[in-house]
Amino acid sequence: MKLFEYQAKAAFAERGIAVPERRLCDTADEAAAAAAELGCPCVVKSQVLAGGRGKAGLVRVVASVEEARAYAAELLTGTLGAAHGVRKLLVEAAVDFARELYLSITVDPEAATALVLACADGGVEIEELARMSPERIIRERVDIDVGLLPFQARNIAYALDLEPGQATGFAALLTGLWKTFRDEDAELVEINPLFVTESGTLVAGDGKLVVDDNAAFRQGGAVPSREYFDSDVAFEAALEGIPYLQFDGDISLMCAGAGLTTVVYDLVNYEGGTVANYLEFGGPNYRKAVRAMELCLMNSPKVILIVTFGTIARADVMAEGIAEAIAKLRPRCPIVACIRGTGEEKAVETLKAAGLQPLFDTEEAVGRAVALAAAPSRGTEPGGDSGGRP
Amino acid sequence: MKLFEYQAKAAFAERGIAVPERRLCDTADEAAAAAAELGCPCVVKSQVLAGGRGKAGLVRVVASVEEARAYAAELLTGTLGAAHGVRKLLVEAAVDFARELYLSITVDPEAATALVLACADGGVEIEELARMSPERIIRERVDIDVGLLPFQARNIAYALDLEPGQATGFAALLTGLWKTFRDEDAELVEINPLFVTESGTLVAGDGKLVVDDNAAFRQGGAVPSREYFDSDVAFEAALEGIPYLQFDGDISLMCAGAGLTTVVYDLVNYEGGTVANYLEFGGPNYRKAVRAMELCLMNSPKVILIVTFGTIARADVMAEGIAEAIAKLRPRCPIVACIRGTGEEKAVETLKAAGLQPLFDTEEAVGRAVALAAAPSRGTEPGGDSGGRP
Amino acid sequence: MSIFIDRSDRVLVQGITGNEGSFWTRHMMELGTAVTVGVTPGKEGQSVEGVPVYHTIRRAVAERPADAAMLFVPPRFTRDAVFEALDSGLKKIVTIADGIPLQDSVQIRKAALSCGARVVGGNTSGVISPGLAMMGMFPYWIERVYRPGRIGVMTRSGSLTNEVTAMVVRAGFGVSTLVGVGGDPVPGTRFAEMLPDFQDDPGTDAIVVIGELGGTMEEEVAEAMLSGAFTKPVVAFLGGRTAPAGRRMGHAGAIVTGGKGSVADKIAAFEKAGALVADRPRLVGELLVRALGPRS
Amino acid sequence: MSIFIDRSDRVLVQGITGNEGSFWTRHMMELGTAVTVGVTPGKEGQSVEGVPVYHTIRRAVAERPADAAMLFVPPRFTRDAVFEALDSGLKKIVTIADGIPLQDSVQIRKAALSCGARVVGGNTSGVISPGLAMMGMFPYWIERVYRPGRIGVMTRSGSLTNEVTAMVVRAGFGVSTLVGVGGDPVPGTRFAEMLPDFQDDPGTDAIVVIGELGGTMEEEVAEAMLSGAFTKPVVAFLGGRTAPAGRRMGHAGAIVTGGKGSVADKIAAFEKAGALVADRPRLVGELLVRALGPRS
Repeated sequence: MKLFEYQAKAAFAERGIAVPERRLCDTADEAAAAAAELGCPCVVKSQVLAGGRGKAGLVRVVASVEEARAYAAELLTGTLGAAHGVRKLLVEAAVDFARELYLSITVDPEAATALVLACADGGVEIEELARMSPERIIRERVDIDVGLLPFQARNIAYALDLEPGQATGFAALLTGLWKTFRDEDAELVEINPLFVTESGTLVAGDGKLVVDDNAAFRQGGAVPSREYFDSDVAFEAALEGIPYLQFDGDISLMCAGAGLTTVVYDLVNYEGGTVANYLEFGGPNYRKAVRAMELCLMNSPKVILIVTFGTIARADVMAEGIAEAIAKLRPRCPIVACIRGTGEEKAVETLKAAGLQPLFDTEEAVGRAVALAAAPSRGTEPGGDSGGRP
Repeated sequence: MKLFEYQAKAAFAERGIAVPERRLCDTADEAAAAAAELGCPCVVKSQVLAGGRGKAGLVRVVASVEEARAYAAELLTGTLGAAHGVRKLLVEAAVDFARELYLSITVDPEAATALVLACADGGVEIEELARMSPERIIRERVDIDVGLLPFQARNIAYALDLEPGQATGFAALLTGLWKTFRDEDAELVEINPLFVTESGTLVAGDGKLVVDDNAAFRQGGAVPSREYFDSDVAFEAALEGIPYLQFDGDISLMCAGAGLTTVVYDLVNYEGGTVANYLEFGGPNYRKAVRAMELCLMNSPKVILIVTFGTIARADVMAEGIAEAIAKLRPRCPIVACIRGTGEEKAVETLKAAGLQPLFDTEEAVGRAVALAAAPSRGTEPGGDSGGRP
Repeated sequence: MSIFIDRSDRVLVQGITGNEGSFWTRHMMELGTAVTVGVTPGKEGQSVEGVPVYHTIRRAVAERPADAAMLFVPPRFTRDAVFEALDSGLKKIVTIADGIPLQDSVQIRKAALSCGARVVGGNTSGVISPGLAMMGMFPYWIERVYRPGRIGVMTRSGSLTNEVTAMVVRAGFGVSTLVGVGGDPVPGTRFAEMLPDFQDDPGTDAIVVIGELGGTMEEEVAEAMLSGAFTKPVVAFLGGRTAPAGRRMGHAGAIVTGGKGSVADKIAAFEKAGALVADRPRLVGELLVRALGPRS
Repeated sequence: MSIFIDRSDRVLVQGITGNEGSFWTRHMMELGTAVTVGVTPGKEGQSVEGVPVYHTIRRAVAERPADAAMLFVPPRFTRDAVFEALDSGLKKIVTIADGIPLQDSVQIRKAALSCGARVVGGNTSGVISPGLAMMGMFPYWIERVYRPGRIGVMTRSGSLTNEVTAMVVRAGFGVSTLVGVGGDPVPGTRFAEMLPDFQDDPGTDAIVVIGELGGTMEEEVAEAMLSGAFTKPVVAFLGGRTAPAGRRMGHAGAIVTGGKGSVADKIAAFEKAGALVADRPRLVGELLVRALGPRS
């Protein structure tokens, strides 16, 4: 789970990393007060999880308290902010910097180490830079058990062309970043830009912290809150532990497993269809058919497409869940079902009894769903597959 | 540096290890009050650093508050206590135990790991047991970077014949002990006996914690205090960082390096002499001749025997220090000096100028010192070697 | 023929007394796997499907030596369980756990590499040589997927395995060994590390690689082909061609791979190396026929 | 002949700009050692005795490759410095630091073992092949100690080295290579780990082992003799025979060694293995003559 900038910076500051003085604000008045307190010019930054905030107009240097108030109001109540889900702002003191660096820690899956990445060109599109000029990226592998050693910080500092005095400050900062990475069970910690001020100190200009949901059990196990999600459906799915992505097409996918769901997504696109949502109905969730279908229906799809080929998730159990869901939710859109695997024979009977026509080939099922979505609405009975009603 | 039981137990309790309820007492009245509060019978334990307290009569189960007071008074003011330097008492609630185990963590120098040692026969002379029945000692190596893993605790717990429920408690206790070992930069952490109570919980009956003086810089760097030393001389030597051991013989050793000093100690014994003190005057201390000789003189030795063969510690610097010490301290006992190594020629001149006869062979020097110590006192001039005066 | 697991491997099952552990122990044995001993802390003295249970691996192997460990252990305990197996010298380990913390998975792979052991998983169904033996949980009774044959299969995705393997079988082939390396960002064993075994296996004529968006495991297979280390025909199936970027690790993940990791990159790498690439499951069978000639 | 260090080894000095570092760099070079590059963080661009200084080892070896690292680094920074040398692939490392934290020394040895590198020290004067080269700080100008010859010397004690080696020279012999493994409880290299080098060295006829109370390093030498892994004559000098128990680690230390570690134990082990044991320095020369015949 990606955290907000203000959370990342709090985690950094707790471990001794210098961050600009800042205030978290919920209203335009608070933002104006913060700007007055911190002095202008200062920076007003929308707290949203998406990247590219600068290009999207969600971050601005303001020259006066009045400008801070006006811009904050625009973000918090205007259409721009609403489109990006802006609910909180961070007002920060401006930093006079001489250089901008890039610094992050993640893992190296092949070497089985942590990996520190740094670049003398911070503040830019680092991904693009890595693709175009990979030689400019400094990489230092860190044994995850031994931890970051001072010499590794020095290797990076001098590769970044820092002065000896700055190198010492850099080592302390990187030690704090390493602690954040380990203590918070992070998948990624990133500072971009990392400012080098005129006086040679290092200040985190931005902060990114992606924590590992799989490690929540040893991190206090915080329950996700609405603000981390773009839509109510995505939030409700997360609360259920159901992998979910929101799109704006016609066909709701309700498939088992990330790999198969992704392929069904591909196949829908290949056939010229569009996807309303991606939803994984499998693994630990294979008994949650009712809830899964309810989430799909929140998108008012033209078709629900169910594809599974179960190893552990038993086909018969899934089919029973689908039958129950149809009975409870009485969906008005057609349902295409292709449920295979353990208990398949019984599943076939259950689906037929529920008024569906079981299919056995994924590509055939996708073709059927795309055709149904393309056809003019025919006011079929709830839950009925146009081709599958007896 | 070995810490007192009460300090070890505080470190254990801080990390979740169960220890008996206890009070640290400086007076007999405090001990009586503690016994009344904890209930009798309870245990009165002298806080001394030496082992074998039980055999020495320094620990006793007392049946009443009055007995607690009387025994405490005996320890704190009587000759038994004085002989062992008893200054503080720990009064502890008695523990009803079903079994006594042994548990410790130290390092394995060859494997380069930490090493957990456990034994189902606790409370006994574990060293003796290890020599006689090594197969009864359970050993589990722990990678010092990865840390103790739960399976290792289970390996030990079941090898100790603990019940499954006890094994879980044991794993938690061992985790606390591991944290103590790492957090405190310990050379040794030890619980002997580790009680298994009738109800199956685990309680540390005793506690030993030896911390690594070399790691003091990252442990707050506490200055040693008088209570850790048997004598004022030993304490003063420790404050100087001079390795020092107190004996009660005739010859004060003032030699360079642990290895050479130990060999000189051997040679003195081979020749029938006795040692007043072992003092290392070398390495980082080779400029501290005055202080070193002052410490030796506090033992009123019959002879001071100086033997060095310096690699880094320059012979000429040491000789100058000795000349300065003789001038300042004007020792009344003879001094035998055998100072070799870098700057030897200059050292010879300096020693001669100070009235000493420089020797060049360790065994010869030892022989001379032993002979001088055995000879009846002849009232030689201060600082003069009987054979070396011009 | 088989790689990784055959009937001579004595398999120890960790977590054998749990629901999954006992269910799949029965099925592993029914298929012919030599499950000889089980471990669940606190349950020593019990038995599951006739297999005796011990508190710890050390106690188990002292009485019943084992060659491989099969873990039915929750993700939060998986690191400990893998280290326990490595500590007892077991060199073949399969863990199905879905949801191993990322940093734990780094430690697991590091430990396995330093022991010269192979940990397959987590987040996988395991390894199966149809008709012979398995470590994991495969519905081997589904004949249109688990037919013995001469095609090796490697997959990152549990849910795609049945889908794609059914196409292998529909085209008249069968499977020598199927290895699910798992869907985690840091799998214990990478595709390319299994290639020498398939290369040396006289019972494998070609392999099918079921890949996905992200990471560089597919590119590593292509490199092994280019270097001549792997010379048998390869059919690659890649899902996620049209998927929105679902990078688990954001920017840095993409930087790590130096711009690799997209499906387009993977397809380009495979095609350069001479693999046949399928973007629909059905194509996998057709491409195998193209590579090996038609069957039955 | 020499082991460990000769004039072809390019030596990198860590901490070269410090007092000790610069002083002993000069002497190492005067003896003939090829000190080619130095490292002190923050001092890049300086030079010491004509040797260029870099901020880091990585930067140093990129311009001036090295074979060995000599550390003049304070004990609290030694672990970092050793890991830095290992990270750049250096396989011969000598550290003189006296006062390395115990748990750091465990990590240092573990890392060295896992890299296949040899770390000699800490708490040692280093390694010298008299007349040839050295890594460390030996007063090689003292002729009655540092005379070249055919006797290998291994020692735990800096202060005993000159004392005992002078007796080797007095008896008419000289030293091929002297290795100070150091006086720490967890030395990076143990006596027995140096034996194969002395065994293979045609310039070494016999070895002198200068041992001490505590630990099991002397017993391991005796085991190597008994097993036939080391076949040259061994003269052992052992200090601490009458010393009061000075166990650094209390009970547990004694338990670790299973009751070994006393000087009496060590003497018994050596005698059983056929070593000649001296309890006075002077005897060392006599026993060498007994083993090899008189010299000059």
